[in-house]
Amino acid sequence: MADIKEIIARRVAKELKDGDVVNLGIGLPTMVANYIPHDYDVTFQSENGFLGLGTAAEKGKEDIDLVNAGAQYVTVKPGAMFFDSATSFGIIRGGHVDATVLGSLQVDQEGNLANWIIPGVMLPGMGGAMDLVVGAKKVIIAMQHTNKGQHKILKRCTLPFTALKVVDMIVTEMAVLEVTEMGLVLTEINPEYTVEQVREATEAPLIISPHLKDMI
Amino acid sequence: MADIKEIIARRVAKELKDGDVVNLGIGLPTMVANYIPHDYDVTFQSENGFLGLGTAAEKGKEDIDLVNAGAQYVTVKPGAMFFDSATSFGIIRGGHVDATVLGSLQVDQEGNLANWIIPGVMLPGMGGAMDLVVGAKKVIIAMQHTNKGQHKILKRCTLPFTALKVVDMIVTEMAVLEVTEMGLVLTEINPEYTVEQVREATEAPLIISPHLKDMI
Amino acid sequence: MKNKIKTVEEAIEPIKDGAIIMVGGFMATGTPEILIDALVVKGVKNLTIICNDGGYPGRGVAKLISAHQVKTLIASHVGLNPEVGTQMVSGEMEVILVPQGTLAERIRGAGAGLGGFLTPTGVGTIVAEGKQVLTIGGKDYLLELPLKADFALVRGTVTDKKGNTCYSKSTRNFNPLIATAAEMVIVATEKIVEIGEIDPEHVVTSGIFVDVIVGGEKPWQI
Amino acid sequence: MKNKIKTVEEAIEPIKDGAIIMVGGFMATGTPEILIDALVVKGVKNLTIICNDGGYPGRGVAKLISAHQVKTLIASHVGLNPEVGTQMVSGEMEVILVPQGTLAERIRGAGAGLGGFLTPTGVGTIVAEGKQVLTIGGKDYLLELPLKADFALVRGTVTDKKGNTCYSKSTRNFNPLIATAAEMVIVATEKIVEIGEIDPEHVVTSGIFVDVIVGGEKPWQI
Repeated sequence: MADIKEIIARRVAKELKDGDVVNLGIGLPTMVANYIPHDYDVTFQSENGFLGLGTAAEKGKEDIDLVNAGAQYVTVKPGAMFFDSATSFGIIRGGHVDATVLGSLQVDQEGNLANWIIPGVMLPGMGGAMDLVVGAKKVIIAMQHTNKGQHKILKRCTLPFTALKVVDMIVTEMAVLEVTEMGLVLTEINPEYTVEQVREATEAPLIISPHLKDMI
Repeated sequence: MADIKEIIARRVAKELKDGDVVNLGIGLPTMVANYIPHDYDVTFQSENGFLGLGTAAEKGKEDIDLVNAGAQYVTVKPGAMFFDSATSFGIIRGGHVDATVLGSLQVDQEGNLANWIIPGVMLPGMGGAMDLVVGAKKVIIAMQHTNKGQHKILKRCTLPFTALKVVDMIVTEMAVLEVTEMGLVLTEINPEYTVEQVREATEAPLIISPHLKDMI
Repeated sequence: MKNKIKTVEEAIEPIKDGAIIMVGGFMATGTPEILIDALVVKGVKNLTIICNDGGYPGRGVAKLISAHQVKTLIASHVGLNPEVGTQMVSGEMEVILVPQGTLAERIRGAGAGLGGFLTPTGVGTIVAEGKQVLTIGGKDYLLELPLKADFALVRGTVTDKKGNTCYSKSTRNFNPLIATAAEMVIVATEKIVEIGEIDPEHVVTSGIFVDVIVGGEKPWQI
Repeated sequence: MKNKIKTVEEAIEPIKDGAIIMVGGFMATGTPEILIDALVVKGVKNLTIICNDGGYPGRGVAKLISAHQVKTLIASHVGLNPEVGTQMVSGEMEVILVPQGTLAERIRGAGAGLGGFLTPTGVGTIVAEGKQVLTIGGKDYLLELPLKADFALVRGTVTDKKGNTCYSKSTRNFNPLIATAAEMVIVATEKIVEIGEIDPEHVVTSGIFVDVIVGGEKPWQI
């Protein structure tokens, strides 16, 4: 079986369209950039202050003044632009980002998101996540389906919310789920799993799409 | 008797301090720039989008892309900066302009200002005036004392307000008036007029400063 | 990559009668005259124009007003265009006056996804009529709402093929703001350059905001 | 003209115990380290620090936190500095978490004279607690208030003797915003140049905002 992260990143990449402006979260979501077709013009936004994020900087060629939102040394592509944080979040909140891809602790059937705090355990702060999920046109959650067997896709989030009714799609190593008015719809499944296995790994009820297909 | 406009502009210029950021309105207020001591570093803001406004452009050397808020061709001084209109009014509203000098139709004893509309007669719009007078640290009205004998300095403005309780000082060809909690205080007088003449030319009651001096 | 460069006629093709259009410029400095001229030729009617001012005869949005194409004008100043007064008095055109800083901030707010903002400007004046007043820290503010448009007509000086744009001197004014607040953004520019020719530190309007680029905008002749 | 250039010690002299200080930087990229170092040496206590994040050990505002000089930290993210968690749990330091876009906009709003703004960010979350919710066009927004400080510690790359400043790449972040929102603004910069050497189109922070310029800020060494 292919690497779990690669499966997820590859599938998320297919959601991005030529010409899109995209913000990728730290960690797994960053890998999505590797799987976008080379003839696509996708502009990556880095919320710490630029459009036109390129690849990671080569070892030894780092520019100390140029980091992404994860504080990693990166490059920019031709046609980039630098700006301040108010401008950056104006772009985000103003709906000028076509898609944002983030990890999550929990998502629920209403598209509510909880990914920034575990009271008493982890309080890193929300950073730009709350703005990104209310502002981006499409919010894609890219994460492992469960936390070592513990449900993450719930009827109702138990952790404090990041935002309400914002998630459009959940991509895991097992499946692709779309958030609809009716609830979560299973639209694609990794052929290595059965629908029953996905159901068991998901607390929220699943509507099986009549067009259910393999997740490639 | 010296030119009325020159008297007013010269006196207003004395209110400006080394290091000040100043916005001058169109017309008479623009002349204030001519009377600032040469060793003073006063930065002029032009609300259409720059700091560091210089002199009018020489005939034949106009830069078509560089006009002041009165659409006149101008120059900028070394150390200038261009910006957009939201930034410009952020500077103005945010209290970063030390003084603004404007003409007016009416001012009253509470420092209320009416300078943008005569209903049924003149409706040019307020332009940036409403922002300037609420934002600038010091609001100086530079105008002729009366409109051909008709009172302009009133108990209460009769024209629609530009803003309430914003005027700090009124400079006319007859006198300098300061707006205080107690009302208008006559602090300086043009020696060509008597206190009685100033009183007659002013509808609002005047408090005569115990330190009344000549307006030079 | 999608080609954003179009002719003036192609660029304004989607603009129909009744459109809400933001236009850059301050007393026409920074107004994309070639787009205005094309709209006059096209003859679209009942436009709502959002612009700092009414231009002045023969320049900027004044040309649309003179051609009786404007139903509503939202501006901060109309004193230099006598035709505005005439059409206001006759009832042909509605004029909504907005303080300049409030106009700029309402457009920025729309582009930045804000639901509104509180400004001290206009408190106690006609501008406050019908608006909510909120008191914060003992001071009164008006709640002003964001302002969006169908189209933004932007005047650039240098634009790359992605749409990244720089403005010359005082032509900048409302242009970068309206570029963020309209469904379709058309930039008429003096010079089109290759991607990468503009230093990323100096771009003022990102290409992500720009839908259509038109070359051939010229400096006004004195 | 007043000379704004001072030594680091002169620059931070007015900063006393209990001061409210905004610091530029994003995970310390764009933080004026020489000013932070000087504050550590000076040993001022009970500071309120407003910064995007808590830095990370040995860099940025983390140095003030490790030296137990911070009473309150207002930031959007503190996950990369474990010391923040320790001092939060022990009750030594209060941490107020603010969404990054809201933090940036609150600082901008303070600098721009706004009484507040309406944002959709945080609606229905802990962030909304105690805040007024306004419904505009059927959508809920939080009323967020402006945020000011006594001092802003800004990191510039090139600064002229008036204080006009440019920033290199991603060091810009909060620096231009905090420069508008504090009583006293201190810029630590890499290079001081003569007035007129920076193109007026490329200045990011105007010298009118800058009270004190300190040279000698260095790029961080990897």
